[in-house]
Amino acid sequence: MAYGPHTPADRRRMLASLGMQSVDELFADIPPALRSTPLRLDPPESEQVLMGRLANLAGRNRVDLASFLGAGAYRHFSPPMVDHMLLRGEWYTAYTPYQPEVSQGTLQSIYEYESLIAELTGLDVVSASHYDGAAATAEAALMTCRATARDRVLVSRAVHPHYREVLTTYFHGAGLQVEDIPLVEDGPAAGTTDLAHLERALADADHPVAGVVLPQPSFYGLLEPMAEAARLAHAAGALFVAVIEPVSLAVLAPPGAYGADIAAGEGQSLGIPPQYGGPYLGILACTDALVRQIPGRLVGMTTDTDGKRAYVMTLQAREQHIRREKAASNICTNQTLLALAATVWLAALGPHGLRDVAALGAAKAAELEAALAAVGVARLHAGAYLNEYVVRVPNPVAVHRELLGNGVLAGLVLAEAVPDEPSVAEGLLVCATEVTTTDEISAFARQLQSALAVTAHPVGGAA
Amino acid sequence: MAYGPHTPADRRRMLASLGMQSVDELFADIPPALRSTPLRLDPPESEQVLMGRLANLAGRNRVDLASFLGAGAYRHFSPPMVDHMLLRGEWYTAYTPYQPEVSQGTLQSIYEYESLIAELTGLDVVSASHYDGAAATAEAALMTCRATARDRVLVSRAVHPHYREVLTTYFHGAGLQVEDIPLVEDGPAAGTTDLAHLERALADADHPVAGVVLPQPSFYGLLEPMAEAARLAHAAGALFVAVIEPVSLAVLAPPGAYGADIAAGEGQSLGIPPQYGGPYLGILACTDALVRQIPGRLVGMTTDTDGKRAYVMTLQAREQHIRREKAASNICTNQTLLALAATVWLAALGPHGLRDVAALGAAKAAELEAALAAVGVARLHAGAYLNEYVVRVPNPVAVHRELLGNGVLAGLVLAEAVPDEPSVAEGLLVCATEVTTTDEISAFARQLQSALAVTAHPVGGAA
Amino acid sequence: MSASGPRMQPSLFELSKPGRRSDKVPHPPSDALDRLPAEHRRERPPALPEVNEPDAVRHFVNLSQLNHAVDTGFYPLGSCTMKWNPKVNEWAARLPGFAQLHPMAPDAVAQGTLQLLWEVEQILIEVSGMDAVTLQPAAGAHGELTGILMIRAYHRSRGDMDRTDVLVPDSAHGTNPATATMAGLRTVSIKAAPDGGIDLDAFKAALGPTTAAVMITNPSTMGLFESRIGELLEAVHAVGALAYMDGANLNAILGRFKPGEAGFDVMHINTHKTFSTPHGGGGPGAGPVAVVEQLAPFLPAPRVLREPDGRFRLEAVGERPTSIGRMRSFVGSTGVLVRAYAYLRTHGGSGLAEITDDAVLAANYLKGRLAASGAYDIPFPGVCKHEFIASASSIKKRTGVRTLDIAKRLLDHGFHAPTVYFPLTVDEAMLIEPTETESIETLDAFADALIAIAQEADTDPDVVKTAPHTAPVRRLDEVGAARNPNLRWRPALGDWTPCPD
Amino acid sequence: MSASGPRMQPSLFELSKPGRRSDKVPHPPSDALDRLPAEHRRERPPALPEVNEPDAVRHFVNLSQLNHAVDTGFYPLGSCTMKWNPKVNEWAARLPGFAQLHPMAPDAVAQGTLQLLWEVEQILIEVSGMDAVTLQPAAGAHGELTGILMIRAYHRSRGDMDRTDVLVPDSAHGTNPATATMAGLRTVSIKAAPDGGIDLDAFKAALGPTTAAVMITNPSTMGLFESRIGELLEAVHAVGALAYMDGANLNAILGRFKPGEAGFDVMHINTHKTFSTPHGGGGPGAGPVAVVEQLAPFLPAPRVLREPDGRFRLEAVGERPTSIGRMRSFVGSTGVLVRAYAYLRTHGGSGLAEITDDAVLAANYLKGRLAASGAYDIPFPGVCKHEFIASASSIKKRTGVRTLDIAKRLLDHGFHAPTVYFPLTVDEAMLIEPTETESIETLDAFADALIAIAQEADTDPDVVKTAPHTAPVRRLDEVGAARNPNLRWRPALGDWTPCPD
Ligand SMILES: Cc1ncc(COP(=O)(O)O)c(C=O)c1O
Ligand SMILES: Cc1ncc(COP(=O)(O)O)c(C=O)c1O
Repeated sequence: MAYGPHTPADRRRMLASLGMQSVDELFADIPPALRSTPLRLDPPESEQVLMGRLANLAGRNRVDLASFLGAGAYRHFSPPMVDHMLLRGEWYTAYTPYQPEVSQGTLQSIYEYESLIAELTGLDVVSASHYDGAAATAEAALMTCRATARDRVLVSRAVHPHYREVLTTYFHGAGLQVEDIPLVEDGPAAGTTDLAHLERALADADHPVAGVVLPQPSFYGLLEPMAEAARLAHAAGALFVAVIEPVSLAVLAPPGAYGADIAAGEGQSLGIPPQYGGPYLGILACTDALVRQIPGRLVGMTTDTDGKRAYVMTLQAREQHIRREKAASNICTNQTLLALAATVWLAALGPHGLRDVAALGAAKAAELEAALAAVGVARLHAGAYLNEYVVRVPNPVAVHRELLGNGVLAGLVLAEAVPDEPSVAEGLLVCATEVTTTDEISAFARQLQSALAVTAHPVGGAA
Repeated sequence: MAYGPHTPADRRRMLASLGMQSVDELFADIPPALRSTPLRLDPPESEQVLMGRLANLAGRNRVDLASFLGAGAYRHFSPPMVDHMLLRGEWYTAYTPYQPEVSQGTLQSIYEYESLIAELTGLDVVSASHYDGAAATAEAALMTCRATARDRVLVSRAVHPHYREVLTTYFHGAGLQVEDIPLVEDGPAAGTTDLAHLERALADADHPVAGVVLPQPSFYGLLEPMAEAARLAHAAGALFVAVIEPVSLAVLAPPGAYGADIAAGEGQSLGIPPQYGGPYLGILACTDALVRQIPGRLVGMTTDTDGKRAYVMTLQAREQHIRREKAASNICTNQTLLALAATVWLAALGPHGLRDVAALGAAKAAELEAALAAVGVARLHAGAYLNEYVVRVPNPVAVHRELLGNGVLAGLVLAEAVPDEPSVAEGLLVCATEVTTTDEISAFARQLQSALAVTAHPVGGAA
Repeated sequence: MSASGPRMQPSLFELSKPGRRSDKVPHPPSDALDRLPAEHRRERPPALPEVNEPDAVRHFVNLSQLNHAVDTGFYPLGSCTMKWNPKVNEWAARLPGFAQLHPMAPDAVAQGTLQLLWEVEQILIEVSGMDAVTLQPAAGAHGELTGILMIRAYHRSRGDMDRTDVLVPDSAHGTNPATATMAGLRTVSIKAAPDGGIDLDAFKAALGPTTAAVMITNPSTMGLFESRIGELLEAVHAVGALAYMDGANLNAILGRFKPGEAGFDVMHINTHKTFSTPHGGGGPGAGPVAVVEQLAPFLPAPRVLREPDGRFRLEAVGERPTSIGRMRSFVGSTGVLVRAYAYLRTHGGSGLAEITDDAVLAANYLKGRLAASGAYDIPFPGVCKHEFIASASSIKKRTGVRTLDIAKRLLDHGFHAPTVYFPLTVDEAMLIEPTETESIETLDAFADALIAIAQEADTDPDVVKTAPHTAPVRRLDEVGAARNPNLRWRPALGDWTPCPD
Repeated sequence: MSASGPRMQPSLFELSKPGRRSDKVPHPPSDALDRLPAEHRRERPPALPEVNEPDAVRHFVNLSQLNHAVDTGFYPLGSCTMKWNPKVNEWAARLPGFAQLHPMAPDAVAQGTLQLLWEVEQILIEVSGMDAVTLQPAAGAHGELTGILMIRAYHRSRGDMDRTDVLVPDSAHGTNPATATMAGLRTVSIKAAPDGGIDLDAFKAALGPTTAAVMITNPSTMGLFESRIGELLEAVHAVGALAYMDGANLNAILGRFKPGEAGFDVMHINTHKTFSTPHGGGGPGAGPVAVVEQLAPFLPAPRVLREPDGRFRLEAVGERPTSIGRMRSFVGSTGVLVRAYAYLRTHGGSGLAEITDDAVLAANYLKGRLAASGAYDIPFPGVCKHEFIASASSIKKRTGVRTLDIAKRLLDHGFHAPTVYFPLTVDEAMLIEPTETESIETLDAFADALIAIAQEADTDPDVVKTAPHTAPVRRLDEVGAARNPNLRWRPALGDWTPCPD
């Protein structure tokens, strides 16, 4: 028996109370023609055997590499107190706080999450929570359509390609329009969003734009002209959506400061393990003006009948269980536990710790830039970055594979990840954070140097 | 700052309330001549750096070996729910339950521990808890002296050598006498306690014996003639102490059944990780008749003033904080959290799971015996065992070292561990449990075969 | 307030004091940010709370004790399947090989996770009776959207552009109609039959050339198996529409009914219901979607592929142009799926079937006890599946005590409340689902509590109407909360210190 | 009882039902035990509780919520140093390299742990001002016994066989005299001076050729630094005796006073007090003992040795015959020492000194607040170290409310009680130690609570005398518990099923 409590005697007693002999009688309502074939699956496994199987599978993943891969998911230091808190059953085995009187823990923690993200983004309203950064970005774009009653959004090609794909899936489904804003091709602004193009696209009076979506930092690690883009969007009556990375907000100007109406982004970097893609944390925040357009859960502070401070889910009239087909979104189950994880992580680090994390990432990234430059590998773009950027290498697919064999995960091969962006076809997107070590940086530079030597003088291989 | 909450302003406020300028004034009572030199220690370390250091140290221990080492500390399967419970701060950061009204969790768990061990040992009274199996055994021997007002105990040489050493340290300190009971030298009972010798030693009317101490199973893994030894002890007016291993009690006759007055032993095998020796769990149990002699904490069931069932520490008049120099022992801080660990582990496995663990160990040990016999390595003794025994190999020190180099930890070299027991000088003490795999057993046999081939035909080495 | 037990807590911001901290990361070089252009810099550090580890941990430990949770007690929550969350699954998800794997890691270094995902797909294919599975959706509603988008893409791929309607019973979960809207389709709501089941005639009348899909929850949100489902599915297919099954209630039919075999075309599975991944106070979950062969081309990208040599890989960007595209970043909520995998392996085929048998048995036993007591209305008296509806309709008429009051009074008895006022089609509904992991003693204690409260409604209705009395807080001012929303703490100016360097 | 918060629990045995289980290990072959001789077999399986994982975990989660703990609130427990238990230390102790290392593993595969132990020794040598350290003792009392046995062995090694007396102040912890007895020595109890300190004359009068040792707690159990300690140590050494320092109060003097420098010969250290290893509801701890050079030969075996090539090893069996022998099996409570090591490294030299400064500052601040209030007697009004004594003597005379009542009433205010009625030498004593990890807000709230209770003693003494009122249980029948001890659950016959095979 795995987890069930019923002894054979219990089952007999329950059946007897129903006047039944066999549990099959309880399934008499399934028409015989529809009854299932048996489950052709392996037999049950004891916990000890299962753990051996799982440890074996986990051991077949390589997580010991010197890794410079970021591209939307970042390794960060997480103090053990964070997971220690998350392991409390009172958090992770609780349900959605529909009975607030016995869910004040979850409710207060969500309120604190909302407050922390509001402070980081400089916005007023934060919903808790969305599936991931991509889904949150899509929801943000849908909000701009609802709020403006327009159906066209402009999305910078500097936004993470997965987010752009998801946005497109959602928009095509809903019959709405998405258009790309291309990148500047060369010069000091190369690789960032082309504002001239944006301005032109906004000027099309026949197709008024609901929202403009730009990232900060961009997928390519560059700092984008957010204030100017926001100004252009607003001038055309559109809303401005910033796709943010929350750790960077310790040191970068917050969306609220440059006029963004909505911020969306991936909260994974707030101490959530990479775990091959999820569960992550979709962040979505907006100004007060948009509070009734924002999808997802909102918790507010209130009082109980004794006047005691307490917390409760509020403004539920936006949600599917009340509004059904007229809801702001179909979201129901969300990422609450990850919002808690981010809250605990932020409490553990505090404002100074968070700034140190961001600053250490910048310092390590600069160290990496110098080390790679010393072996002849330079950045592809000229613009400012925080802790991630593109470097140019010849034959990046082969070089990347070669380094992987030698224990270095040399970032992301852009030719594979964004095949439709020829300007970066020779690029590796690399990243450093506070956990990157000098040893790892040297190994990367050393391996790169020898891989390039081989590529330059191939030994019996095709050039 | 590591963990302290005091900001410079807090410190100033506190000092001001005392009319002081500097914290140095609070240490004015230390005479200048006695003031300390500064602490010459490294500077503080951030958590991230510290974790790197610790991971590095831990990585220098080899815990990936195919291990056949037991000898008083055993690898067992521990369901994750056990550590999950232990990680709750309400358990591990609580103090001794001197305020029972806000410590019912700890108190009830201790009561349950007492009940479980009582049931396993077949005895009535269980104290919670002692430092380890050795200290518990020494306390058991001291109990026999207090209870009989005699000062001589007989201890089988089949008891774990560490326990015998500790017992000797305690007894010499207290001015009491310990005598060894030797092992039977040959025949079917070879390696077990020499009962003929015991009988003679008990017969010395001038030096009446307080207690007789035998293990079950013995250090050498053998099953001992406990019932007969108990009879002999009682016939001489002595008390009988069984040194037990609790997992084995799932299938072996319990001390209560063969007439032991006291059982002592190591609780580590109840799911506590080996962690290089501790913290472990000293088990001590006795008959009702000895309840006022037992040292250590006892928790009893009682009621509160509303008549509600509740738990409380009781019979504290045996303890040092009440009785001071007349106390049954000086023990104060004990191993409560480990008693909880054992309680959760036993609850997780239940009686059937515990029996399965014991039976699997026996099955694996038999499999090992056959595999080693197949490469010409036989047991040293003829007696029955549960899951541990001695095998004879020539040149055990060299063979053991050779296997270690090849990833096999070939048990314990008895020539090193018990140099004063020549009968086992060619012995390796080996053990198997439910976590031993068939692969590990084959590796052991294979490596042993090749090591012995080398030893038999040394290549350019001294024979 | 006692020295042990739940205590309401100040907010994190109230614990904050300038200068409080515990050093977690090393200090960066002081010039670390010098290259950051001034126009991109934040002017003022965010006023996040400054707390030290002890205060922060105590805060979260004490907050957590204010929660009811599966680990502390019973949740009879219909439609939510709040079953046991095994501890080994938490261990598994935290194995460094799983937890630390980067989502963009090359396939060559991710073989363990890729194999696990592939195996989960195979098991779900067998359980659902379908032909292919995507693990990408992050929750049930996300799976619904994925499924409906695939149905839409299927019709369009056949040039069938006018199918705009999705037929949904009015007892359906709110996510069903909301999903139809998100997929750009129109919800047609169909009234339930008087016996709680599908009104076949009403459905047939609504089916036609504009029907894209029907969305059926089976067993229904009343806990009833839709025994006319065979006929309905035929009618659906006859008009060229497809049938979506909301699989939230899968716990009731494992090994007894495979939707794919019966004729459904798509279904989602809530791992956080049927396969025990923890609810986390509201999430995360995962919402895998299973489809029949003809929908497989439309599955979101990337899929996990098994190569002839036994190695696993993800589809490359653009490899399968028929795909509806991505539904989220990266590959899926792998951490959740590791837990589900552990659960599936622990049970195996026979264990999964046992889950359903025990869940249905427990629900019928509990229903039987309440029915025998006469304390509550039981609108649908036959055999139920994993859950059933009780109603306080008569109690309300007699005493003025409402389902909401009974729900709150249950909190005083140490139980969470059932799902209330859902489905919307039953007056004063309580939807009760015990799951297979609650003992008969717990079921009896819960029945006793419900019966006792019904008596109390007669003898002392005010006690029920003003409940709860022993929870950390009393009933809340929800109207005030919505009227003047206070959605964030606003730190006072000066609540922060500049960074030390 | 509410759906969240503490609930008294049935016993594990009451949750048991024959046949309940969760499969944790595989089933053994059915002949696994056939070779076990009949006379050694257990006749009847032990009647351990049969519970499944959900019931077992809920049981322990709910039980845990009945506890007060550092992680939930403040423990002003004098002599116990209930400071913060950092979470990184729990992580460290669970690293597989540490946790899974067998205690008999050959040195070659244990270098990481051996180095760690050696480093801990070096740090403790520096902190204590002594010359050598053993990490073997499992707790403070165990360390005391180790230390006194070494002193005894030292005297004997010099042929000095008649030293049988251990001089102990009457304010000493109970373990001190109990230790002397266990070491076969006689306790001579010396009354404290009226100011709470050592009565130098009384000590001098008792010192003589039969004195083996004095045991001094410094700062004393009154929280006072023994400023006459220098003179006392001279007198002790002058008669050929040795001086043992009970280091339980080390938190008050880190970086300010090194016992070895000052002339003590032996001391123990409670890692579970000063170095933050968790108390675990009563244990485990560790009680390392530091000694001066001339006692080093007697240290328990085995010691950790550092070879010239930088490798580490344990002493072999019998390598150092002067040793007093083993005090326990294996090498020590390594899991505890890993935590202590993490703590020592986190703080470094400056952090350790800061601990002491903050701990002493907090104690004096709290003492100052109580003194200013006039609510309690403060028998020793000067500067204190890390703890201080307050007394309810006047309150008792005036109102009949005793220290015990005040302690219980504090539980209603959300605080644990201080250590009460210790030391035994002060009437109605409360020994209060805030430690360095409690914020000024907590200290103030605690002072406010104590002051409010003192007022209540005047205005409504019965409320205090019958406290606690909000804890999970009221005061307990301790007399009944001792008179008719119920020390174990007795399962009814038939409470077990035979093993399935
Ligand atoms: C019947 C039904 N359908 C759909 C859903 C939506 O699933 P999720 O909450 O995972 O998005 C739920 C869950 O609440 C449900 O009960
Ligand atoms: C002053 C003093 N000495 C000795 C001890 C005994 O230490 P332990 O409890 O670790 O055995 C204590 C602890 O309670 C103490 O406070």
